[in-house]
Amino acid sequence: MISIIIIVLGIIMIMAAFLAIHLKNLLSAIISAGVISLLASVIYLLLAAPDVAMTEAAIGSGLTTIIFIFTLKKIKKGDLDD
Amino acid sequence: MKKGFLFFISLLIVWILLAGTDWQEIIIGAIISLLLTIIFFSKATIFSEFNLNPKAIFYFLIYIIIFIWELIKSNIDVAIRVIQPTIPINPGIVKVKTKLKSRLGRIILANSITLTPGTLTVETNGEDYYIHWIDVTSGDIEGATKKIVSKFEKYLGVIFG
Amino acid sequence: MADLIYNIAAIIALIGMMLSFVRLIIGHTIADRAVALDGMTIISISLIVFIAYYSNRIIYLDVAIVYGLISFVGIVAIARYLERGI
Amino acid sequence: MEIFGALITLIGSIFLLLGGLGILRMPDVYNRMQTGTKATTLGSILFLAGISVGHLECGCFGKIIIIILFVIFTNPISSNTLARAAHYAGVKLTERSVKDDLKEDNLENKGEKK
Repeated sequence: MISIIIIVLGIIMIMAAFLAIHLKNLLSAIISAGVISLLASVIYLLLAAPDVAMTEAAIGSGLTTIIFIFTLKKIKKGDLDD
Repeated sequence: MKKGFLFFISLLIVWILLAGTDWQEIIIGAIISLLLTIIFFSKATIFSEFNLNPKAIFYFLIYIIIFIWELIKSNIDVAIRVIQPTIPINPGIVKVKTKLKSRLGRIILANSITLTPGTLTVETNGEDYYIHWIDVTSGDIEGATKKIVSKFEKYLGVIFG
Repeated sequence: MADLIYNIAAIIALIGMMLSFVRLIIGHTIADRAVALDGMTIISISLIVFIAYYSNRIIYLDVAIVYGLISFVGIVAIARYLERGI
Repeated sequence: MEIFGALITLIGSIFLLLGGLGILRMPDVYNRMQTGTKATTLGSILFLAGISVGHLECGCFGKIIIIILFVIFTNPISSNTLARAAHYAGVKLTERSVKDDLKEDNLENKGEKK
Protein backbone atom coordinates (compact mmCIF):
# COMPACT_ATOMS: atom_id res chain seq x y z
CA MET A 1 0.00 0.00 0.00
CA ILE A 2 2.69 2.44 1.04
CA SER A 3 4.80 1.49 -1.98
CA ILE A 4 1.89 2.20 -4.36
CA ILE A 5 1.46 5.70 -2.92
CA ILE A 6 5.22 6.36 -3.11
CA ILE A 7 5.41 5.23 -6.76
CA VAL A 8 2.43 7.32 -7.89
CA LEU A 9 3.54 10.41 -6.00
CA GLY A 10 7.10 10.02 -7.31
CA ILE A 11 5.90 9.83 -10.91
CA ILE A 12 3.77 12.95 -10.42
CA MET A 13 6.78 14.73 -8.85
CA ILE A 14 9.07 13.93 -11.79
CA MET A 15 6.42 15.09 -14.28
CA ALA A 16 5.93 18.32 -12.33
CA ALA A 17 9.69 18.91 -12.35
CA PHE A 18 9.85 18.47 -16.14
CA LEU A 19 6.87 20.79 -16.44
CA ALA A 20 8.58 23.45 -14.31
CA ILE A 21 11.59 23.39 -16.65
CA HIS A 22 9.55 23.23 -19.83
CA LEU A 23 6.95 25.97 -19.24
CA LYS A 24 7.61 29.40 -20.73
CA ASN A 25 5.38 31.35 -18.34
CA LEU A 26 7.23 31.97 -15.07
CA LEU A 27 4.16 31.99 -12.81
CA SER A 28 3.13 28.57 -14.12
CA ALA A 29 6.64 27.30 -13.40
CA ILE A 30 6.31 28.60 -9.84
CA ILE A 31 3.03 26.72 -9.44
CA SER A 32 4.68 23.51 -10.69
CA ALA A 33 7.50 23.99 -8.18
CA GLY A 34 4.82 24.33 -5.50
CA VAL A 35 3.41 20.95 -6.54
CA ILE A 36 6.88 19.40 -6.16
CA SER A 37 7.26 20.56 -2.56
CA LEU A 38 3.64 19.59 -1.78
CA LEU A 39 4.30 15.99 -2.79
CA ALA A 40 7.80 15.94 -1.30
CA SER A 41 6.22 16.69 2.05
CA VAL A 42 3.88 13.69 1.75
CA ILE A 43 6.79 11.44 0.75
CA TYR A 44 8.88 12.58 3.73
CA LEU A 45 5.92 11.65 5.90
CA LEU A 46 5.77 8.22 4.30
CA LEU A 47 9.47 7.74 5.07
CA ALA A 48 8.64 8.31 8.77
CA ALA A 49 10.11 11.80 9.18
CA PRO A 50 7.28 14.02 10.44
CA ASP A 51 9.54 16.91 11.50
CA VAL A 52 11.18 17.16 8.07
CA ALA A 53 7.73 16.95 6.49
CA MET A 54 6.47 19.82 8.64
CA THR A 55 9.48 21.97 7.71
CA GLU A 56 9.04 21.15 4.03
CA ALA A 57 5.35 22.07 4.23
CA ALA A 58 6.06 25.40 5.90
CA ILE A 59 9.13 26.47 3.93
CA GLY A 60 8.90 24.64 0.63
CA SER A 61 5.23 25.10 -0.07
CA GLY A 62 4.44 28.37 1.65
CA LEU A 63 7.51 30.57 1.99
CA THR A 64 9.33 29.63 -1.22
CA THR A 65 6.24 30.29 -3.34
CA ILE A 66 5.77 33.70 -1.77
CA ILE A 67 9.46 34.61 -2.17
CA PHE A 68 9.44 33.50 -5.82
CA ILE A 69 6.33 35.57 -6.53
CA PHE A 70 7.82 38.58 -4.77
CA THR A 71 11.00 38.24 -6.85
CA LEU A 72 8.95 37.90 -10.03
CA LYS A 73 7.16 41.12 -9.19
CA LYS A 74 10.48 42.93 -8.65
CA ILE A 75 11.85 41.61 -11.98
CA LYS A 76 8.76 42.68 -13.89
CA LYS A 77 8.97 46.14 -12.33
CA GLY A 78 12.59 46.61 -13.41
CA ASP A 79 11.63 45.36 -16.85
CA LEU A 80 9.02 48.07 -17.23
CA ASP A 81 11.37 50.81 -16.10
CA ASP A 82 13.97 50.10 -18.80
CA MET B 1 -17.73 41.66 29.53
CA LYS B 2 -19.85 39.02 27.82
CA LYS B 3 -17.78 39.42 24.65
CA GLY B 4 -14.59 38.89 26.63
CA PHE B 5 -16.06 35.69 28.04
CA LEU B 6 -16.84 34.52 24.49
CA PHE B 7 -13.23 35.25 23.43
CA PHE B 8 -11.89 33.28 26.41
CA ILE B 9 -14.21 30.31 25.79
CA SER B 10 -13.32 30.03 22.12
CA LEU B 11 -9.57 30.14 22.84
CA LEU B 12 -9.97 27.48 25.53
CA ILE B 13 -12.03 25.22 23.26
CA VAL B 14 -9.38 25.36 20.51
CA TRP B 15 -6.68 24.56 23.08
CA ILE B 16 -8.61 21.57 24.46
CA LEU B 17 -9.22 20.22 20.95
CA LEU B 18 -5.50 20.46 20.23
CA ALA B 19 -4.08 19.17 23.51
CA GLY B 20 -6.60 16.67 24.87
CA THR B 21 -8.55 16.55 28.12
CA ASP B 22 -5.78 16.01 30.64
CA TRP B 23 -6.48 18.27 33.66
CA GLN B 24 -2.96 19.75 33.79
CA GLU B 25 -3.26 20.81 30.15
CA ILE B 26 -6.66 22.39 30.81
CA ILE B 27 -5.34 24.45 33.75
CA ILE B 28 -2.35 25.75 31.76
CA GLY B 29 -4.59 26.48 28.79
CA ALA B 30 -7.06 28.38 30.97
CA ILE B 31 -4.29 30.56 32.46
CA ILE B 32 -2.81 31.40 29.04
CA SER B 33 -6.25 32.04 27.52
CA LEU B 34 -7.05 34.42 30.38
CA LEU B 35 -3.78 36.32 29.81
CA LEU B 36 -4.42 36.55 26.07
CA THR B 37 -7.98 37.75 26.70
CA ILE B 38 -6.77 40.51 29.03
CA ILE B 39 -4.04 41.64 26.64
CA PHE B 40 -5.80 41.46 23.28
CA PHE B 41 -9.49 41.92 24.05
CA SER B 42 -9.62 45.64 23.31
CA LYS B 43 -8.12 45.07 19.85
CA ALA B 44 -10.26 42.08 18.84
CA THR B 45 -13.36 43.70 17.41
CA ILE B 46 -14.54 40.55 15.64
CA PHE B 47 -16.36 39.19 18.69
CA SER B 48 -18.28 42.40 19.33
CA GLU B 49 -20.71 41.60 16.50
CA PHE B 50 -22.36 38.50 17.97
CA ASN B 51 -25.69 38.67 19.70
CA LEU B 52 -25.69 36.55 22.83
CA ASN B 53 -29.38 36.08 23.63
CA PRO B 54 -30.99 32.60 23.62
CA LYS B 55 -32.88 33.29 20.40
CA ALA B 56 -29.64 33.98 18.54
CA ILE B 57 -28.02 30.79 19.83
CA PHE B 58 -31.08 28.77 18.80
CA TYR B 59 -31.02 30.32 15.33
CA PHE B 60 -27.29 29.55 15.14
CA LEU B 61 -27.96 25.84 15.67
CA ILE B 62 -30.71 25.89 13.03
CA TYR B 63 -28.33 27.71 10.68
CA ILE B 64 -25.66 25.01 11.09
CA ILE B 65 -28.19 22.27 10.26
CA ILE B 66 -29.44 24.13 7.17
CA PHE B 67 -25.85 24.77 6.09
CA ILE B 68 -24.87 21.09 6.31
CA TRP B 69 -28.00 20.09 4.39
CA GLU B 70 -27.25 22.61 1.63
CA LEU B 71 -23.62 21.40 1.48
CA ILE B 72 -24.70 17.80 0.92
CA LYS B 73 -27.30 18.88 -1.66
CA SER B 74 -24.73 20.97 -3.53
CA ASN B 75 -22.31 18.07 -3.73
CA ILE B 76 -24.90 15.70 -5.14
CA ASP B 77 -25.89 18.40 -7.63
CA VAL B 78 -22.27 18.88 -8.74
CA ALA B 79 -21.70 15.12 -8.95
CA ILE B 80 -24.74 14.65 -11.20
CA ARG B 81 -23.54 17.46 -13.46
CA VAL B 82 -19.99 16.11 -13.71
CA ILE B 83 -20.84 12.49 -14.54
CA GLN B 84 -23.14 13.18 -17.51
CA PRO B 85 -21.50 13.07 -20.97
CA THR B 86 -22.83 16.46 -22.09
CA ILE B 87 -22.30 18.70 -19.08
CA PRO B 88 -25.69 20.42 -18.44
CA ILE B 89 -24.68 23.96 -17.49
CA ASN B 90 -26.13 27.38 -18.20
CA PRO B 91 -23.69 29.67 -16.41
CA GLY B 92 -23.52 33.41 -15.89
CA ILE B 93 -22.58 36.09 -13.35
CA VAL B 94 -25.55 37.73 -11.61
CA LYS B 95 -25.73 40.56 -9.10
CA VAL B 96 -27.54 40.24 -5.76
CA LYS B 97 -28.05 42.57 -2.80
CA THR B 98 -27.89 41.81 0.92
CA LYS B 99 -29.47 43.59 3.86
CA LEU B 100 -26.85 42.57 6.44
CA LYS B 101 -24.91 45.34 8.13
CA SER B 102 -22.09 43.67 10.10
CA ARG B 103 -18.82 42.76 8.35
CA LEU B 104 -18.48 39.29 9.90
CA GLY B 105 -22.04 38.47 8.86
CA ARG B 106 -21.25 39.48 5.29
CA ILE B 107 -18.13 37.30 5.21
CA ILE B 108 -20.03 34.30 6.53
CA LEU B 109 -22.85 34.92 4.05
CA ALA B 110 -20.35 35.03 1.15
CA ASN B 111 -18.69 31.79 2.27
CA SER B 112 -22.06 30.09 2.70
CA ILE B 113 -23.06 31.14 -0.82
CA THR B 114 -19.82 29.64 -2.13
CA LEU B 115 -20.60 26.28 -0.55
CA THR B 116 -24.26 26.03 -1.61
CA PRO B 117 -25.58 24.47 -4.84
CA GLY B 118 -24.31 25.99 -8.05
CA THR B 119 -23.19 29.39 -6.77
CA LEU B 120 -19.75 30.95 -6.30
CA THR B 121 -19.08 34.44 -4.96
CA VAL B 122 -16.79 36.26 -7.37
CA GLU B 123 -16.70 39.84 -6.04
CA THR B 124 -18.12 41.60 -3.01
CA ASN B 125 -18.56 45.37 -3.13
CA GLY B 126 -20.37 46.80 -0.12
CA GLU B 127 -23.86 45.35 -0.18
CA ASP B 128 -23.58 44.06 -3.76
CA TYR B 129 -22.44 40.50 -4.37
CA TYR B 130 -21.50 39.29 -7.85
CA ILE B 131 -22.23 35.57 -8.01
CA HIS B 132 -21.26 33.04 -10.65
CA TRP B 133 -24.32 30.84 -11.00
CA ILE B 134 -23.96 27.52 -12.80
CA ASP B 135 -27.62 27.41 -13.89
CA VAL B 136 -29.12 30.87 -14.33
CA THR B 137 -32.89 30.68 -13.94
CA SER B 138 -33.80 34.30 -13.16
CA GLY B 139 -31.75 37.15 -14.55
CA ASP B 140 -32.91 40.22 -12.59
CA ILE B 141 -31.59 41.27 -9.18
CA GLU B 142 -34.75 40.60 -7.15
CA GLY B 143 -35.34 37.07 -8.39
CA ALA B 144 -31.71 36.07 -7.94
CA THR B 145 -31.64 37.60 -4.46
CA LYS B 146 -34.74 35.68 -3.47
CA LYS B 147 -33.36 32.41 -4.77
CA ILE B 148 -29.77 32.62 -3.50
CA VAL B 149 -29.47 34.91 -0.49
CA SER B 150 -32.73 34.94 1.44
CA LYS B 151 -32.57 31.42 2.87
CA PHE B 152 -29.44 32.30 4.88
CA GLU B 153 -30.09 35.98 5.44
CA LYS B 154 -33.07 35.40 7.72
CA TYR B 155 -30.95 33.51 10.26
CA LEU B 156 -27.75 35.56 9.94
CA GLY B 157 -29.71 38.75 10.49
CA VAL B 158 -30.76 37.45 13.92
CA ILE B 159 -27.33 36.09 14.87
CA PHE B 160 -25.38 39.23 13.94
CA GLY B 161 -27.43 42.23 14.96
CA MET C 1 -12.30 -5.91 5.97
CA ALA C 2 -12.22 -2.35 7.21
CA ASP C 3 -8.54 -2.05 6.32
CA LEU C 4 -9.30 -3.11 2.76
CA ILE C 5 -12.02 -0.45 2.39
CA TYR C 6 -9.69 2.22 3.79
CA ASN C 7 -7.01 1.23 1.28
CA ILE C 8 -9.46 1.34 -1.63
CA ALA C 9 -10.60 4.79 -0.49
CA ALA C 10 -6.99 6.04 -0.44
CA ILE C 11 -6.37 4.72 -3.95
CA ILE C 12 -9.54 6.43 -5.23
CA ALA C 13 -8.39 9.72 -3.69
CA LEU C 14 -5.01 9.21 -5.37
CA ILE C 15 -6.75 8.82 -8.75
CA GLY C 16 -8.57 12.09 -8.10
CA MET C 17 -5.22 13.76 -7.45
CA MET C 18 -3.86 12.43 -10.77
CA LEU C 19 -6.90 13.76 -12.68
CA SER C 20 -6.38 17.16 -11.10
CA PHE C 21 -2.69 17.01 -12.08
CA VAL C 22 -3.67 16.37 -15.71
CA ARG C 23 -5.51 19.70 -15.64
CA LEU C 24 -2.33 21.29 -14.27
CA ILE C 25 -0.37 19.90 -17.23
CA ILE C 26 -2.93 21.00 -19.85
CA GLY C 27 -3.44 24.40 -18.30
CA HIS C 28 -4.41 26.97 -21.00
CA THR C 29 -4.48 29.74 -18.37
CA ILE C 30 -2.65 30.37 -15.11
CA ALA C 31 -5.90 30.45 -13.14
CA ASP C 32 -6.60 26.88 -14.30
CA ARG C 33 -3.27 25.76 -12.89
CA ALA C 34 -3.92 27.56 -9.59
CA VAL C 35 -7.31 25.84 -9.27
CA ALA C 36 -5.67 22.47 -9.91
CA LEU C 37 -3.06 23.23 -7.23
CA ASP C 38 -5.87 24.09 -4.81
CA GLY C 39 -7.59 20.78 -5.43
CA MET C 40 -4.35 18.82 -5.10
CA THR C 41 -3.68 20.51 -1.76
CA ILE C 42 -7.00 19.45 -0.27
CA ILE C 43 -6.61 15.88 -1.53
CA SER C 44 -3.09 15.66 -0.11
CA ILE C 45 -4.35 16.81 3.31
CA SER C 46 -6.74 13.85 3.19
CA LEU C 47 -3.86 11.58 2.17
CA ILE C 48 -1.72 12.79 5.09
CA VAL C 49 -4.51 11.92 7.53
CA PHE C 50 -4.81 8.50 5.89
CA ILE C 51 -1.07 7.93 6.33
CA ALA C 52 -1.40 8.91 10.00
CA TYR C 53 -4.09 6.25 10.35
CA TYR C 54 -2.05 3.68 8.43
CA SER C 55 1.15 4.21 10.43
CA ASN C 56 -0.87 4.52 13.66
CA ARG C 57 0.84 7.71 14.85
CA ILE C 58 -1.11 10.75 16.05
CA ILE C 59 1.88 13.08 15.65
CA TYR C 60 1.46 12.96 11.85
CA LEU C 61 -1.78 14.93 12.18
CA ASP C 62 0.22 18.03 13.12
CA VAL C 63 1.69 18.03 9.61
CA ALA C 64 -1.83 18.16 8.20
CA ILE C 65 -2.70 21.13 10.44
CA VAL C 66 0.43 23.04 9.34
CA TYR C 67 -0.31 22.15 5.74
CA GLY C 68 -3.88 23.40 5.83
CA LEU C 69 -2.75 26.78 7.09
CA ILE C 70 0.38 27.36 5.00
CA SER C 71 -0.90 26.26 1.59
CA PHE C 72 -3.80 28.70 1.94
CA VAL C 73 -1.27 31.53 2.24
CA GLY C 74 0.54 30.37 -0.91
CA ILE C 75 -2.63 30.24 -3.00
CA VAL C 76 -3.75 33.66 -1.80
CA ALA C 77 -0.31 35.05 -2.76
CA ILE C 78 -0.68 33.61 -6.28
CA ALA C 79 -4.16 35.14 -6.56
CA ARG C 80 -2.96 38.54 -5.37
CA TYR C 81 -0.17 38.48 -7.95
CA LEU C 82 -2.66 37.64 -10.69
CA GLU C 83 -4.91 40.46 -9.59
CA ARG C 84 -2.60 43.42 -9.33
CA GLY C 85 0.95 42.23 -8.57
CA ILE C 86 0.88 41.85 -4.75
CA MET D 1 -18.22 0.69 14.04
CA GLU D 2 -15.00 0.35 12.12
CA ILE D 3 -16.86 -0.80 9.00
CA PHE D 4 -19.19 2.20 9.33
CA GLY D 5 -16.24 4.61 9.44
CA ALA D 6 -14.66 2.87 6.48
CA LEU D 7 -17.83 3.28 4.43
CA ILE D 8 -17.96 7.02 5.26
CA THR D 9 -14.34 7.29 4.14
CA LEU D 10 -15.19 5.50 0.88
CA ILE D 11 -18.02 7.94 0.13
CA GLY D 12 -15.70 10.86 0.86
CA SER D 13 -13.04 9.51 -1.47
CA ILE D 14 -15.62 9.16 -4.24
CA PHE D 15 -16.45 12.85 -3.81
CA LEU D 16 -12.73 13.66 -4.00
CA LEU D 17 -12.52 11.68 -7.26
CA LEU D 18 -15.52 13.58 -8.65
CA GLY D 19 -13.84 16.85 -7.67
CA GLY D 20 -10.75 15.89 -9.67
CA LEU D 21 -12.92 14.81 -12.59
CA GLY D 22 -14.81 18.10 -12.47
CA ILE D 23 -11.56 20.08 -12.49
CA LEU D 24 -10.55 18.12 -15.58
CA ARG D 25 -13.83 18.21 -17.52
CA MET D 26 -15.56 21.54 -16.95
CA PRO D 27 -15.31 24.10 -19.77
CA ASP D 28 -13.99 27.24 -18.07
CA VAL D 29 -12.24 28.48 -14.91
CA TYR D 30 -15.32 29.47 -12.92
CA ASN D 31 -17.12 26.16 -13.42
CA ARG D 32 -13.92 24.31 -12.52
CA MET D 33 -13.76 26.34 -9.35
CA GLN D 34 -17.34 25.38 -8.49
CA THR D 35 -16.62 21.65 -8.57
CA GLY D 36 -13.10 22.06 -7.22
CA THR D 37 -14.37 23.84 -4.11
CA LYS D 38 -17.60 22.08 -3.26
CA ALA D 39 -16.80 18.46 -4.03
CA THR D 40 -13.36 18.53 -2.42
CA THR D 41 -14.68 20.29 0.69
CA LEU D 42 -17.38 17.73 1.47
CA GLY D 43 -15.12 14.91 0.28
CA SER D 44 -12.29 15.80 2.64
CA ILE D 45 -14.73 16.37 5.52
CA LEU D 46 -16.23 12.90 5.04
CA PHE D 47 -12.78 11.31 4.55
CA LEU D 48 -11.42 12.75 7.80
CA ALA D 49 -14.63 12.10 9.74
CA GLY D 50 -14.67 8.49 8.59
CA ILE D 51 -11.12 7.86 9.78
CA SER D 52 -11.92 9.56 13.09
CA VAL D 53 -15.14 7.56 13.60
CA GLY D 54 -13.44 4.26 12.80
CA HIS D 55 -10.75 4.87 15.43
CA LEU D 56 -12.36 6.54 18.40
CA GLU D 57 -9.81 5.01 20.79
CA CYS D 58 -6.79 6.77 19.26
CA GLY D 59 -7.56 10.16 20.81
CA CYS D 60 -7.25 12.01 17.51
CA PHE D 61 -10.80 13.36 17.53
CA GLY D 62 -9.94 16.94 18.53
CA LYS D 63 -7.18 17.41 15.99
CA ILE D 64 -9.37 16.13 13.17
CA ILE D 65 -12.10 18.59 14.18
CA ILE D 66 -9.48 21.37 14.03
CA ILE D 67 -8.42 20.28 10.52
CA ILE D 68 -12.07 20.15 9.37
CA LEU D 69 -12.65 23.68 10.71
CA PHE D 70 -9.57 24.94 8.84
CA VAL D 71 -10.78 23.34 5.62
CA ILE D 72 -14.28 24.81 5.98
CA PHE D 73 -12.96 28.30 6.70
CA THR D 74 -10.05 28.57 4.25
CA ASN D 75 -11.35 26.73 1.18
CA PRO D 76 -14.18 29.12 0.18
CA ILE D 77 -11.99 32.14 0.86
CA SER D 78 -9.16 30.92 -1.37
CA SER D 79 -11.53 30.03 -4.20
CA ASN D 80 -13.26 33.40 -3.87
CA THR D 81 -9.89 35.18 -4.11
CA LEU D 82 -8.89 33.09 -7.13
CA ALA D 83 -12.19 33.79 -8.89
CA ARG D 84 -11.87 37.52 -8.38
CA ALA D 85 -8.26 37.46 -9.57
CA ALA D 86 -9.22 35.46 -12.67
CA HIS D 87 -12.00 37.89 -13.52
CA TYR D 88 -9.66 40.83 -13.00
CA ALA D 89 -6.95 39.21 -15.16
CA GLY D 90 -9.47 38.94 -17.99
CA VAL D 91 -10.19 35.23 -18.18
CA LYS D 92 -13.19 34.81 -20.46
CA LEU D 93 -16.34 32.93 -19.52
CA THR D 94 -17.28 30.01 -21.74
CA GLU D 95 -19.41 30.61 -24.84
CA ARG D 96 -22.36 28.83 -23.25
CA SER D 97 -22.70 31.43 -20.50
CA VAL D 98 -25.76 33.64 -20.40
CA LYS D 99 -24.81 36.98 -18.86
CA ASP D 100 -22.01 38.81 -17.06
CA ASP D 101 -23.22 41.55 -14.74
CA LEU D 102 -19.81 42.23 -13.21
CA LYS D 103 -18.21 43.09 -16.55
CA GLU D 104 -21.08 45.44 -17.45
CA ASP D 105 -20.86 47.19 -14.09
CA ASN D 106 -17.09 47.59 -14.35
CA LEU D 107 -17.49 49.10 -17.84
CA GLU D 108 -20.15 51.51 -16.51
CA ASN D 109 -17.90 52.61 -13.66
CA LYS D 110 -15.02 53.28 -16.04
CA GLY D 111 -17.36 55.32 -18.26
CA GLU D 112 -18.45 57.44 -15.30
CA LYS D 113 -14.87 58.14 -14.28
CA LYS D 114 -13.96 59.28 -17.76
